[in-house]
Amino acid sequence: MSERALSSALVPLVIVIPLAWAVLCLLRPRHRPTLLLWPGLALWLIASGMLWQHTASGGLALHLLGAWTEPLGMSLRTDGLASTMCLVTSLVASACGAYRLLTPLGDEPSESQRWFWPLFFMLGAALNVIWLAGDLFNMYVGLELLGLSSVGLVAISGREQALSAALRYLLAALLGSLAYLLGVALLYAAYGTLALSTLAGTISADSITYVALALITMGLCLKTALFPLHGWLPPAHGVALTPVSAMLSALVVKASFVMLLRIWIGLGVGIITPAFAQSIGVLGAGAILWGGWQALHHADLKSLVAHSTVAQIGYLFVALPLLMSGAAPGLAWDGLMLQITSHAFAKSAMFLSSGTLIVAVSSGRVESLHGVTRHMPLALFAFGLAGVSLMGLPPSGGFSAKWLLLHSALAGGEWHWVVVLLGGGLLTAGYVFRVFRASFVADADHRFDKTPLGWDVIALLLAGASILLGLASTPVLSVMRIGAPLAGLVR
Amino acid sequence: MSRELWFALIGALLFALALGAFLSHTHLLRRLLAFNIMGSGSFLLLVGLSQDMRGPDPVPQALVLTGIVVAVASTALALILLRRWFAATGSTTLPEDSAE
Amino acid sequence: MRHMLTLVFDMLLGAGMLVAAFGALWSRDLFRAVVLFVVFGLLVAIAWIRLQAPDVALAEAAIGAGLTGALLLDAIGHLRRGAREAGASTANVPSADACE
Amino acid sequence: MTHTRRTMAALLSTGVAAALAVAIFDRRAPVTNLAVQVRTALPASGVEHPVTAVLLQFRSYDTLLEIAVLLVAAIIALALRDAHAPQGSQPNPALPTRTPVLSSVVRLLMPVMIVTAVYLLWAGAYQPGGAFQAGAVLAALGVVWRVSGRRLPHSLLTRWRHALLIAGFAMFLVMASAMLLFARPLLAWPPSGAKYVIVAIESVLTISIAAALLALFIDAPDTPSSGVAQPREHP
Repeated sequence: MSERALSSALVPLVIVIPLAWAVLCLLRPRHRPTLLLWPGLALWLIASGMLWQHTASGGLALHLLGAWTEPLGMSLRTDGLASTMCLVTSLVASACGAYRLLTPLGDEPSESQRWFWPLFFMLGAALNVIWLAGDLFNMYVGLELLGLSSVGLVAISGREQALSAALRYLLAALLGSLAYLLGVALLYAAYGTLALSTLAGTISADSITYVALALITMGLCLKTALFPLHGWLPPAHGVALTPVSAMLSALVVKASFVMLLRIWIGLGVGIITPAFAQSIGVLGAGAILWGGWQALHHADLKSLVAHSTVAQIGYLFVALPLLMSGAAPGLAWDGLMLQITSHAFAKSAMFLSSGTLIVAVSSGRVESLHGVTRHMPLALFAFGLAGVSLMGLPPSGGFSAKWLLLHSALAGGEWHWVVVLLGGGLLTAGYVFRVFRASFVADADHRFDKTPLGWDVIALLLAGASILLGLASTPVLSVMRIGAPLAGLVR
Repeated sequence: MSRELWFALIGALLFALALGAFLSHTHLLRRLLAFNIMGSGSFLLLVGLSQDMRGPDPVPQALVLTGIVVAVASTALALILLRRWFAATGSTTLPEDSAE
Repeated sequence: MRHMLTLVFDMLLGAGMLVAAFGALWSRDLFRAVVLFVVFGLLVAIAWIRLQAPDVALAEAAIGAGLTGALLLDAIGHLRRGAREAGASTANVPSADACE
Repeated sequence: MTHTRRTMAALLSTGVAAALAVAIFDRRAPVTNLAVQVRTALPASGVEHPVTAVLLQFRSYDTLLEIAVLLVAAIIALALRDAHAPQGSQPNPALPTRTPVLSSVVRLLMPVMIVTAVYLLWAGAYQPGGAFQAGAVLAALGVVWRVSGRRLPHSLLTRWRHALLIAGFAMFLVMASAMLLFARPLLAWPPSGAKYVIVAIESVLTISIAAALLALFIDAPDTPSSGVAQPREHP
């Protein structure tokens, strides 16, 4: 087999491997098929790593599915964003999977034990489908696969609140994807194609395009839980099993955002007017402030972290106007890319360490964390490191992301974004320190349950990755720029 | 107005009508009915508008087939969750909505 | 003449779809709403034939109207039985809502 | 509150209707015409019916993922069934509505529906029909069977169900990735044997689609006779 052929087979592997493991886990629905799972996670990591390496050295690539060419057929597109997201997905998913494998099953309901893994791998496959998609309808199917497996993972934790959270999540997801689908229907009727690459060349600024774009944007904003459409997120992310919460917050909400980004950029700056982009940015600003404010006031630790996700999503949307109509779109792109990746690592670290703390003190409330400083230093340290990145303190990936966004805003003299970015940082500091303040209270009476050391190691690794992204942002960003249509964005 | 355009228009009206019902109702079963009608509306719009003045197009028809299967899977899943929620609490609305 | 007839048929079909959908979305009795939904599904299947999409018509009749309708009817029966067991006298949400 | 909600809903609904109306009437003929492209590529696809060609050749990737969606829904149904009956008891095999009339109707319907399903599957290669419609008819048969109050064969519900459910997706996935070994893209069927591959996939898919739809129907948790809803009677 030639070198060229091997590399072209690499691209679909990141989808085939998780799908295959979903089937394998179904064939032997044991509670914990360890011998099956470790090789699966390892293979997935290796394939993603090689794919990233391939993109880093070889650049943009297309894998023609069924050997048919677009727009009749479909293809997998590996640009820098797609390959990096595949890599981040495999890293975060493996960490969450390993966390799950180290979890003592105890008295957890049996359905969450038996059926976790097939859904877990389906979720991973769906994410990779979306990162690699270049076709509007394919994105829809990927989004549905992602939505249903997420809802399933939320529901199987079995408790009553999980059911209502899952239902609410499902209804929001269904409404969001229908709005998206209707937009896609209009675009197909107007342009006769579903391939973004074909669409980009023929798009024109008429009213059907605008209506389609508005529907797509609304649907995807609902799916990404952009303020004020975020109501479904905190219950679902708060009630799920800890590794599930981590995957949902770190990866799943990004999928619909990346779709929106691809569609906006694909349609080009001529279609997305500055006012449109600005109004989306304003909602992002609302998310940063509202999510941060809510996180300051929630008694429940996982709710606090979930609201922090609402706020951090806001940064992604604030980056959009800077990207589409700002003076320095290159800086905004870099900042956006770093925000997506560093938040993935930081938020998964934060959820996993929160889960560890909750198990240790046998309570989900922030006030129950008394004395944690002394007894659970590693988990708290991981939480703190993740917090540093979310706040945007140097030298973390979150810092570089926010710094780049700040510079992009300053370049165009858009001071209002600067205020929002700084205010968001302050709010984040507020809720992270809230957890620390509770943990410093000495409480001799408190009992602490033992937690696996592996849990702390995993959370620390993820938190470390989010810091490392700040120190080594240059190589990552140079890959993520591959295939980014930055030239088209500069006016 | 051609036949295709007429059915596309009906599809658009169905979508809007059902959207209103989806947002107004709190009863989960009614919201599911609305979801399904919204789906049918967007499918009609897709095929009707794509085939207007162009004749039959197998691509949107295939998309609709896929969409129908996805819709029935989602509906069935929602019904299963609803039944369990009802069995656990005796309620057919979400807690946030019934509080109103 | 023939053209006129098909025109009238399409008009009536579209209007019928809107009426059935409206009934499915807003009728007070939930059982009746679901029955109207199944009728709606069958009308949509006819619309698919008019749009020269026989594949979709088959799928819509079998899945959209048939299976989804059966699922919804089954769920209603379930909700009603549940509400009866819970007792109508307790005057809480389920009995009032499920049988509405 | 309900009033505000309804007003908002009505406003949004009207807005969407207006926007769609504007969009529908402002439209020009597109540059790309996929219908023509499908017609041109049809001879190379191995099937004669264009919709089947789109589903299992040009956009087979979508179909693969769609089967995955169906599988995920069925998995969740199974998972929540387990939660409801943790002892692994048989999932409510019969409804209490058994009537002689319905029973005889079912006996009559069964062969008709099976024949219809096989016909739909076979016809899909060159005229309307295919795995989805055939699978739906088979599933409908199961539904009618159950609604009539009959028991489904026990082994079908326990031992074989898993295999039937997974077979379609598993086979599709194996076929799709097999060509990767020969340095061909994912989902590239062998050029000479495309027709047979597609027929094989569709046949197995029919069974799995039926199994998945049936799982979604049968595994819906039933009313708890002594469930949580009862304590409310005696507060």
